[in-house]
Amino acid sequence: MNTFQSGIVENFDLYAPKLVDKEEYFAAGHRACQGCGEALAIRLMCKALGKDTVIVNATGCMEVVSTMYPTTAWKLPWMHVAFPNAAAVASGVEAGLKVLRRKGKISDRYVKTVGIGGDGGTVDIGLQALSGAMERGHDMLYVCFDNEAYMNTGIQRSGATPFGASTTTAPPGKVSSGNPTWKKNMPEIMVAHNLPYVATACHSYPIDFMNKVKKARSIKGPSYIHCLSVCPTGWRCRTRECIAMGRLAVQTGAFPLYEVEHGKYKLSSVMPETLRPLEDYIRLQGRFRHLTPDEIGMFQKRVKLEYNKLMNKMKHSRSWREM
Amino acid sequence: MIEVRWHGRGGQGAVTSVELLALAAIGEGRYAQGFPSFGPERRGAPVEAFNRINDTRIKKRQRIYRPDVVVVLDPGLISLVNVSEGLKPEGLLIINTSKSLKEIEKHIQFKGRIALVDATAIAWKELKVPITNTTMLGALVKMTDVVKLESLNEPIEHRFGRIANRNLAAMKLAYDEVHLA
Amino acid sequence: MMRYISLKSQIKVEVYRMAEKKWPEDWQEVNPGCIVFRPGSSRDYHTGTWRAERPVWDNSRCIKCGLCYIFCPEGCISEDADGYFAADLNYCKGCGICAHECWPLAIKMVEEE
Amino acid sequence: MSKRIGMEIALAAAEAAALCRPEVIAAYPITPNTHVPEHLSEIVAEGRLDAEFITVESEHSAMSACAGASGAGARSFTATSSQGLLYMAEILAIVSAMRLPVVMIIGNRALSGPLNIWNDHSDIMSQRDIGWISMFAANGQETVDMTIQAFKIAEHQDVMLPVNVNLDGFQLTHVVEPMFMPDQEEVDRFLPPFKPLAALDPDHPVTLGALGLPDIYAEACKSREVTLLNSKKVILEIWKEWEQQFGRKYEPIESYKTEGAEVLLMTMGSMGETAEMAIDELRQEGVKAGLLKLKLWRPFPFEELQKAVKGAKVLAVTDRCLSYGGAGGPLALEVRSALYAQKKRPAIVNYIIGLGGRDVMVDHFKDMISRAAKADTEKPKEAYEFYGVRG
Repeated sequence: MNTFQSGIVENFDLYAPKLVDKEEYFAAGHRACQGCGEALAIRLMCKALGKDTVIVNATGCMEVVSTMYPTTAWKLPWMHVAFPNAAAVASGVEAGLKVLRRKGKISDRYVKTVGIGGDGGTVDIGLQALSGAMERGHDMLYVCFDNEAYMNTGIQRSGATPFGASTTTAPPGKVSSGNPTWKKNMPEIMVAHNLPYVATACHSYPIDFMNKVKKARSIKGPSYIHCLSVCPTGWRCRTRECIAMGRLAVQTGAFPLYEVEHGKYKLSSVMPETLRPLEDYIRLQGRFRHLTPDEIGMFQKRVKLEYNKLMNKMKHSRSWREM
Repeated sequence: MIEVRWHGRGGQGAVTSVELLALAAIGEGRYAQGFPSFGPERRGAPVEAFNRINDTRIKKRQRIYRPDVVVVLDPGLISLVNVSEGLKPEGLLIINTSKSLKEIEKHIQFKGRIALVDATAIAWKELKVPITNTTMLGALVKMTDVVKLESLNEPIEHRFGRIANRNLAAMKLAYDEVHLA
Repeated sequence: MMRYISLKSQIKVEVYRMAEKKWPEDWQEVNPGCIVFRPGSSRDYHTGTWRAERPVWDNSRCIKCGLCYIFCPEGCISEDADGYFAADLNYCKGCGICAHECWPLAIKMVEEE
Repeated sequence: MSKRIGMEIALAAAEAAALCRPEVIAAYPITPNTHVPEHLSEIVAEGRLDAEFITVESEHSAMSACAGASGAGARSFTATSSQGLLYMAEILAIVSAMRLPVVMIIGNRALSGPLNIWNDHSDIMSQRDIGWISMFAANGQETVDMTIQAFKIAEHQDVMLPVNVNLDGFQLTHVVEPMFMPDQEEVDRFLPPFKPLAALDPDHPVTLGALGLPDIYAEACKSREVTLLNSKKVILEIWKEWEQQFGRKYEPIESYKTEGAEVLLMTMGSMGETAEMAIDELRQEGVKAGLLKLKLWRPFPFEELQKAVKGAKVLAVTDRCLSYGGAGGPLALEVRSALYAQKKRPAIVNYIIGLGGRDVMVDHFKDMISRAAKADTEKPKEAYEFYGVRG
């Protein structure tokens, strides 16, 4: 498998990993599955955010595995209220910190409010709260850790589940080929909110992901990062292949990495010149095992179509800052 | 205790009338309630609003079914709504109309005291709009002495700011012009 | 800003945090709102017991790039004084990502006894 | 110095809330409570109050944002009604469990359907078991007073629980009437600054809203319940303090002409004063009737109730809500349970009245009391009666 080199060439710096913040803000002892991509992504996100951060977490795997009372994996101030409302709670936190700072009741330093949630808590049940918070322009970053199904409750389909994937509520059967719908394009919905910064990312490109988090952190206003987070349990792949799987999602164009700054699309530097065949990605995952060659062909066509649409946006979009 | 029912159309300021009257009474150190008919009425629809005014604390929180006074803000309402419904026989009906009692008699079942004033004409003259709520307050005060006329000055000034004077003038004109039919 | 931890005790948070807590707690001892005052206390629980395979480093092959460190979902791999890496076996769940990602092949997964 | 003013009660509630200097207000419009957030946004816009006003996209987010703000250490406030309260329901119980002292004004309104925007108590009663402190105002003055008291009660170090103040939609919210409005200096003297149990501060990272396994959940519930029950002591203290500073007395159950009363009527909210008029008339007619007005609904004042009904033969409980499929209205259910163990207790009659804005008049109360009086000797056939329902 040709996964090794792409890890090295990311950002052209072999030793970049050694330069990241050594502090762990998401401590060991959390109870995520072996090889959990989401736990890794959170660990990396926290490193990029640094100490002056407040995290607001939607209900989901990450909340459950990290805060088993009376212990917590978090070394950042952290709050969880419910499943659909992480963005709304974060709105309140942001507003609260802002007014307390203005009134001199807390120290006068910039603390970033960051909302996080899984795909269910973001693209489905949390979409209204997120749309509201983003539209209101709160100074907050929201990161969706997308593992493409409701993994916390046992792999039910969500709006972010890709076409054809087998889930416990979209199982393949005599008259079904798994999930019948196309993955909801959440980053595009966020772009439609006219956010100053929207990006897609994946833990398999840690430096790229961390740079995007840092960029989002520096923006005074709403920003959104959609981070593909491999779930070996739900995707039915080997735990050790977690990182490789994320890379394949990117390299096949199933999950392209890009940024949208003030409306201007930019493909991330880690994207390959030409896409690999989709089959390289899906044949390694049990959730796609039942797909017929015809169905895979259809899936491949749609991936290409979406990718071309994206490439057109790269060409034709302009930053509203340039206007 | 005096109970007043106001008839108007949504958007004509019946609710403002009851608020201003209540505030005037409260400003005199007395007790009052002002409230709208609790409904989803929209602009143009016939609406009602209510006042209770008393020298001691008002405990009653039910609707007003037997008013002492009924005020009609809009001339057209008398043919649409039974404006004198429940009005006490010894009570008073004050109507904004340009017509004489004879002309509107067929619409009115009330046999007691009726006062008339052409509030719309006054409003056009003083306010340049046919909004008669402050105008009719003047008529009400003249006919009932429910509050002192000057007690309305402050609430109206507070409510209308730079157009307060015009409203006060309209009120005063109606105060002078209203007459028993 | 002054901060108090609850009720009759009125103990300051700082004191509270240091106190060794009894477990499981009685209702009088539960933190109000189940607030957790010890950041990173998940380390009380050793996920190393979940492991079926452990990573073993061959330092002669290691180029000290730190890929194993950055890709560890547990954050339990750290660098020693000489720049080599090792996993804290109290927490390593044995997922094998480090071994799989180490392109100079310096890490091998070995079955637990 | 307090000032005697005339004002619509919803606006007065907003003025009272503003005097408490809330730092974050998150609210969503809903009839009949919209005037509260509207007026607060005006106060913020005029610069009279330094607060963040969040125009959330739903009540669910309103309560969520209040939770977040409270977690950040900011005093937070919201207001709602009816469907809005139910849309918040998911978050309400969490807010009290997390011990976030949010204050909320509820302009009580019926639940749909049929769609009905008028007053009854179905909204708050459906949210009875959420661990909030719950008070009922009978008029504009009590609305103003309770709003200010609510912040002090909620944020008291021995309480740290959210409080809701209930005022009847339209019956109170839309009525202009006189009341005394405290001034800023008086409220500042009464209400100390908010000190949270723990706030989201990078220098002292805390985890708020952790997962509780079965081995701790019951203990957490017990701790919360004991705190809520004990909050009554604090509420009584704060009410005493209020009386000393402002001269207006508050009790969990206010008695009106109960001396020697054989029949007692019990009300909550705005009906109380109309009911007083019925008692006045009945007393004049020689009927030994009295009135109990419940102001504190949660924590329920068990001892005060037991004391208040002593000597009465009949207690007629009115409910502006029905527990469908149960044994009557929620207040009557509570009262029956509270008195069950008493050796000597009055016969309890339950009337369901005033649903969805149906007017309840002096004569209705008189009729109810007269009929209930017979319950002493003649047991009513039904556990409760839908008073005045046609057919």
